Amino acid sequence: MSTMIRTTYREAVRAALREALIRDPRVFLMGEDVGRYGGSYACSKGLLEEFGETRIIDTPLSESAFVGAGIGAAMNGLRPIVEVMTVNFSLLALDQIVNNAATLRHMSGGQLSVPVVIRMATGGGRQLAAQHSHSFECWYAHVPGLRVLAPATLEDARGMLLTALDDPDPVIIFEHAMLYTMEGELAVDAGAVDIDRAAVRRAGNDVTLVTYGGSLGKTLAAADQLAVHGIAAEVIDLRTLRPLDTSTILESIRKTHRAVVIDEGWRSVGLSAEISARIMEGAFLDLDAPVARVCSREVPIPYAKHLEDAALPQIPQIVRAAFEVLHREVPAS
Amino acid sequence: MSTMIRTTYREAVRAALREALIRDPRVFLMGEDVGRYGGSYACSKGLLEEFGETRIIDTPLSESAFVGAGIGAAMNGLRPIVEVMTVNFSLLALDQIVNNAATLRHMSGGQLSVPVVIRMATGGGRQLAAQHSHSFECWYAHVPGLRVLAPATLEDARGMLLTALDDPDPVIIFEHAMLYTMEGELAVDAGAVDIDRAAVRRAGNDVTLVTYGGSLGKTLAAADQLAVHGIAAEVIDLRTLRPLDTSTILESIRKTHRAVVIDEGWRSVGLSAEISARIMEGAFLDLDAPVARVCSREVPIPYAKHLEDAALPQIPQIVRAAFEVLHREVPAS
Amino acid sequence: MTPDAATRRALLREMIRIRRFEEKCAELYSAGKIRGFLHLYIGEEAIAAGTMPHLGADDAIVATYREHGHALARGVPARAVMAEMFGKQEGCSHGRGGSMHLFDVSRRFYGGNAIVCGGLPVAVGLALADKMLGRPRVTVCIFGDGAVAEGEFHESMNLAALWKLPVLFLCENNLYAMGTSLERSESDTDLVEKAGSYRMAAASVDGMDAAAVYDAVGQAVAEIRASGAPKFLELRTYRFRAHSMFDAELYRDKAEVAEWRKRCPIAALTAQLRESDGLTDADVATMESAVATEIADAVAFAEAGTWEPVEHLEDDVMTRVVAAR
Amino acid sequence: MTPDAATRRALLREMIRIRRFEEKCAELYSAGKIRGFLHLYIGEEAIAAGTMPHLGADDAIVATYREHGHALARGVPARAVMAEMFGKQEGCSHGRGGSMHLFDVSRRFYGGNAIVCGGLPVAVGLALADKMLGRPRVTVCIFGDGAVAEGEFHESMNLAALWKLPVLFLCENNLYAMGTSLERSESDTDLVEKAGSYRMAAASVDGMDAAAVYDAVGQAVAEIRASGAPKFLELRTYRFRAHSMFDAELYRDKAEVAEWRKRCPIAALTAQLRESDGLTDADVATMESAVATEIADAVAFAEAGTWEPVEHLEDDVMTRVVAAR
Ligand SMILES: Cc1ncc(C[n+]2csc(CCOP(=O)(O)OP(=O)(O)O)c2C)c(N)n1
Ligand SMILES: Cc1ncc(C[n+]2csc(CCOP(=O)(O)OP(=O)(O)O)c2C)c(N)n1
Ligand SMILES: [Mg+2]
Ligand SMILES: [Mg+2]
Repeated sequence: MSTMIRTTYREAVRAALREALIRDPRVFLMGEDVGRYGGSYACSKGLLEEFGETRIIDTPLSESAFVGAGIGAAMNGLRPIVEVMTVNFSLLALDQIVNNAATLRHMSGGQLSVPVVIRMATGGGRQLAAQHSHSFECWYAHVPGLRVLAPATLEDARGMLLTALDDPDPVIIFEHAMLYTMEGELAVDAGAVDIDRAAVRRAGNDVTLVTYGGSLGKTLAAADQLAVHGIAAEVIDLRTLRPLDTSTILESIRKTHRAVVIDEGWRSVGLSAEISARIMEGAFLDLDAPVARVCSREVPIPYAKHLEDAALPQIPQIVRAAFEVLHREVPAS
Repeated sequence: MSTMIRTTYREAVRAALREALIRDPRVFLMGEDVGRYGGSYACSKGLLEEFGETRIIDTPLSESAFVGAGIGAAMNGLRPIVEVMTVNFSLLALDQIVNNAATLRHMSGGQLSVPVVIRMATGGGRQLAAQHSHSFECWYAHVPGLRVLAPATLEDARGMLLTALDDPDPVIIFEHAMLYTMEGELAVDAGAVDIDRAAVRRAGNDVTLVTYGGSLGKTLAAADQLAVHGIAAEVIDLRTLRPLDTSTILESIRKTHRAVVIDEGWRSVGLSAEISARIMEGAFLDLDAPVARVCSREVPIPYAKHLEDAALPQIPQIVRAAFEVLHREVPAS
Repeated sequence: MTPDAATRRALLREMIRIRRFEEKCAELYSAGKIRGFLHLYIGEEAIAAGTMPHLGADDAIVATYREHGHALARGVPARAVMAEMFGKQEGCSHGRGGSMHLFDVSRRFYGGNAIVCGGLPVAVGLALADKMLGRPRVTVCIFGDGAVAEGEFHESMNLAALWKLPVLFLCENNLYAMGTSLERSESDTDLVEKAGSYRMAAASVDGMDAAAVYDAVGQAVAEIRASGAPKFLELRTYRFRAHSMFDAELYRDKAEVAEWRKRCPIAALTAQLRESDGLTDADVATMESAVATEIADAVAFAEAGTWEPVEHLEDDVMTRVVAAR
Repeated sequence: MTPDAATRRALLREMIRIRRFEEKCAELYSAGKIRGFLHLYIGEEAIAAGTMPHLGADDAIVATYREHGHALARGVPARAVMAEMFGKQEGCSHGRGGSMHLFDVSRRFYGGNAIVCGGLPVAVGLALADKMLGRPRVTVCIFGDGAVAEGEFHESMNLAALWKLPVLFLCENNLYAMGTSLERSESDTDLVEKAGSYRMAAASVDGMDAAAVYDAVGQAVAEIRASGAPKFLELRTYRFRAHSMFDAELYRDKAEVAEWRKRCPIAALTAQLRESDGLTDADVATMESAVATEIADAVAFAEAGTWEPVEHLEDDVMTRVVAAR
């Protein structure tokens, strides 16, 4: 086993950015405040000093144009990493992502490649209120032509970017804003990781908990609590939101016969619905209960802490949902 | 019964626009080419002449600003009908719709109302290729604070706009571009319609076909074919995509025990998944087979007719899916 | 519209009020009472103070996430603003909005928008309605220099000019959008010329001089009221503090900040009033103490405020809730 | 860069080629061979003809849905263009794109974009890569007057000027965006001034005069190659036909169209070449017959083309397809 170091998700992202910039001269980083400011989440701190202005490019507030510019540069020999500060602002660039990045290869009859990587922070939890707490991963996961990643661990924060850069097609990476300060151990030689398969983060036979990104921690915590009650939950981290690795989920369901999907996105017409539908389609006869969903409440996320907490998925709800799909009485807590 | 006239969906939309403009001086229509050009789908032909430049406003190509202006005008005493030519271009206005229209009421603690109606054409089927054939109804149906309508009949084309204008909150209306030429009978006194409930468009006991908008016609045709094989399909037209009327669907499932969802949107992470998940959640023990989905293939919609046809849901696939959920052998056709 | 002595004293009082209010906010942020993003207006007070006196009860304001000063100067009670930042339901947005989303529709204060440039189209629409309804109102739309690069700026400026709508576009040019300076953001940093390219009347104003702001905005509002046509004002200013509470300020020199601090609008107006209008230490002390009382009251009000019951979470998403059947 | 006699003849030949090609397209549309949206360039041929001769094999073009002329003038074979409109896999986009989405990457012809203004950011990016890689290439970005109102126009112009990127922004101002005239769309209809507000070099050109276009574009491309900085050209032109095959043309007078038709770029250059360069009826007949042969060949090629097998539908969505397990 390789030596481990203590690090953070933020540092892992930065290390990945550095490695990408070092190993391939075609790679550059572009976005609002990635340079002088050091990145709004400090992921690119120090990179301007190390790599200079031609590789670390501060952009004006022009989401559509600089994302589109990343697409054009990718079509013309470079490997841009475009940072859209947060998913909230990515709506302004959605036309470029959908109608150009995702579409050009197919629409040109296979002539074009758009190897752009677009990173953005996502999610709520920091009392940033309605316009700054969105989770639109599901929208991107709906679009053919995109690959959509959600690193939930240090390994994936470190490795997914590198794999994404090797992809000839556009890749969108969602980094949950609450994860940046997450600490943990990471192998010193950590590098590119597989991005095709979901991961079983905890094995168990009683119920399958399917989640991704910022909700993985809460889900693992819920699994710990379930264990106290003698329930062995299997926790699946989707990792890649498009294309979905249905097989890993179905294998688990065939063992546990029950599932809860945990998704910080709003419930209606989101990712949780797709997981639920696929489980029914692929493992109907194996299911002992309908798949349950724990999602954000369907409101613009409010500022006040207690309301924000109530709006986002929380550990007790996950635990409760697991009890319910097991048809067991929920213990008074 | 009231007298019927022969008319088209396009004429029904126009009649609704006219009535709205006549009955309420606060109503105005704004959008690209709604005036002099007569509307890109001719829905507003003649209205400029009748109502003048202050009520029928041609806008520059500035989707974000004119949709935002509709939001502002709605906050300030008017009842704007904003026409975004097609859903394809609405991506450019999505930030305004999500972060302002849908959000302001809640975020202001209930102080604000945004009674704007935003109409747009949607869907494929006319060989307009990848950038002009989108179906993003599912994205709008994901957003709390919006009401989302999909008139699939002449009555609804005529009536939903009027009901929408009485709504104190933002309403998005999707008119499938293939429907404009649809002919049929409409009561001369047709007017506002309920927008809270799905409609059973055909009753049947064997299988429930759930659909909306441009796919209703295909679904009814499939039901006809199924009838030939002795299968009585119940056809549900969702009508309102947010909030979804789950009850009407579940009532049907409790009778038929089987369902197919037909949705022109792409399959993954779309409306069909939500319907499927809700059926499982609400009628798990009633289901004799997993809910099936007939959706668009996950490709940017191609230009060539045979490829476009292959990409969009078609009648034979609906028939086949119904046979499959009935566990009956699909007849050779 | 040169402000007379009484008006200048009022301007000073308002600026001190905003300054002390925000200093208290910073303190309360460190104490964990205020959370989320907090963007301070310190250094830029002259603009809010000089603008709001010209607006009538019927005029409207659309602002950004850096809007405490505008809200206070507009007359949104300090209590309601503070309670909002505490997340209490007595807040001006019921505790749902926080610092970035102050609303007070009774005072036609329409936010508080955290999407850069997101308020501009809305301001255009407010003015469009006023024009269509024949109401002689003005909508003031406030935004930063960073917003100028956004497509929505372009679209909104064009619509307002094309349709001749009564909007005052008020650009607070504090030279930075987070860490990005204007010259790294705009190929043409002359914002007045830029406004001219929409055939919109425009002028540049010293935003560190409350009297100059008062003068220029007064004139602009009068022009808009008379003509119905929009106007653009660039207010040259500087924020003395970090962009938000998370900003390490790596992008600008301490010396530059120090240089601008010398132009503090409060110090400048105080000096000028002392010199020419006999402002005394006692006068200043009176102002400060009134302000301190008001702020202490606001904090106490916020502290005493209540949490909106969690059961209300889904209220006011839709007005008309469809009952499940 | 005044074109010499031979060049002017070549310009005439190219314009005739485009005109006849599109007349055939209109015919084939009525016959149901071409479907979807079809936007004809008839009347505007001088621009494509005058522009493309200045571009080297390494230069890039980004166009709109009204791009048959640009594709043909760039050297995309008429066969491939026609087959594309027939939806055949021998088409330049494999039949997937149709009239609005012509691609030929071997000729650096990057579409064919049906979202108004959608190509501008992409053009900026192509040029950005060229600059970063130190390649002395030019990207020509073609769009209509209607695009100027879009936010992406503003953002892209600013980025190109700010970063000094080798883009030629070529605005085909045919006075209308569908049914909306420029004066109903822009508060300032002076597009050269508008470009100036980004500190971008700009000029206005008579787009009905192929020699003038040739001259202006030649100069602009040379300037861009020398300086690396972008330039904006407004080409004043007019479309003789409807916006698309669905347009009833309610928004403009027949008289206005008739007036502009008198300025037909083909007729004008023909007359001029007759007068000053001894162009004969026989010369014109030769050109026409060569063009007719080429078009007949293209149609035959398209007719003989094959349908992409339906099983290929999902090809080329993603390069790397993950096998289900
Ligand atoms: C569309 C969008 N992009 C990015 C951000 C993140 N952001 C918040 S404030 C800001 C800087 C804005 O600068 P400016 O407009 O000059 O206003 P200032 O903060 O200086 O008052 C940025 C980039 C945002 N809120 N919205
Ligand atoms: C973003 C967007 N909005 C609307 C449309 C519909 N539309 C297609 S062409 C067109 C007019 C564009 O006019 P202009 O840019 O002047 O080009 P022209 O057609 O005159 O060559 C419009 C409104 C579109 N394709 N994309
Ligand atoms: Mg600023
Ligand atoms: Mg035009």
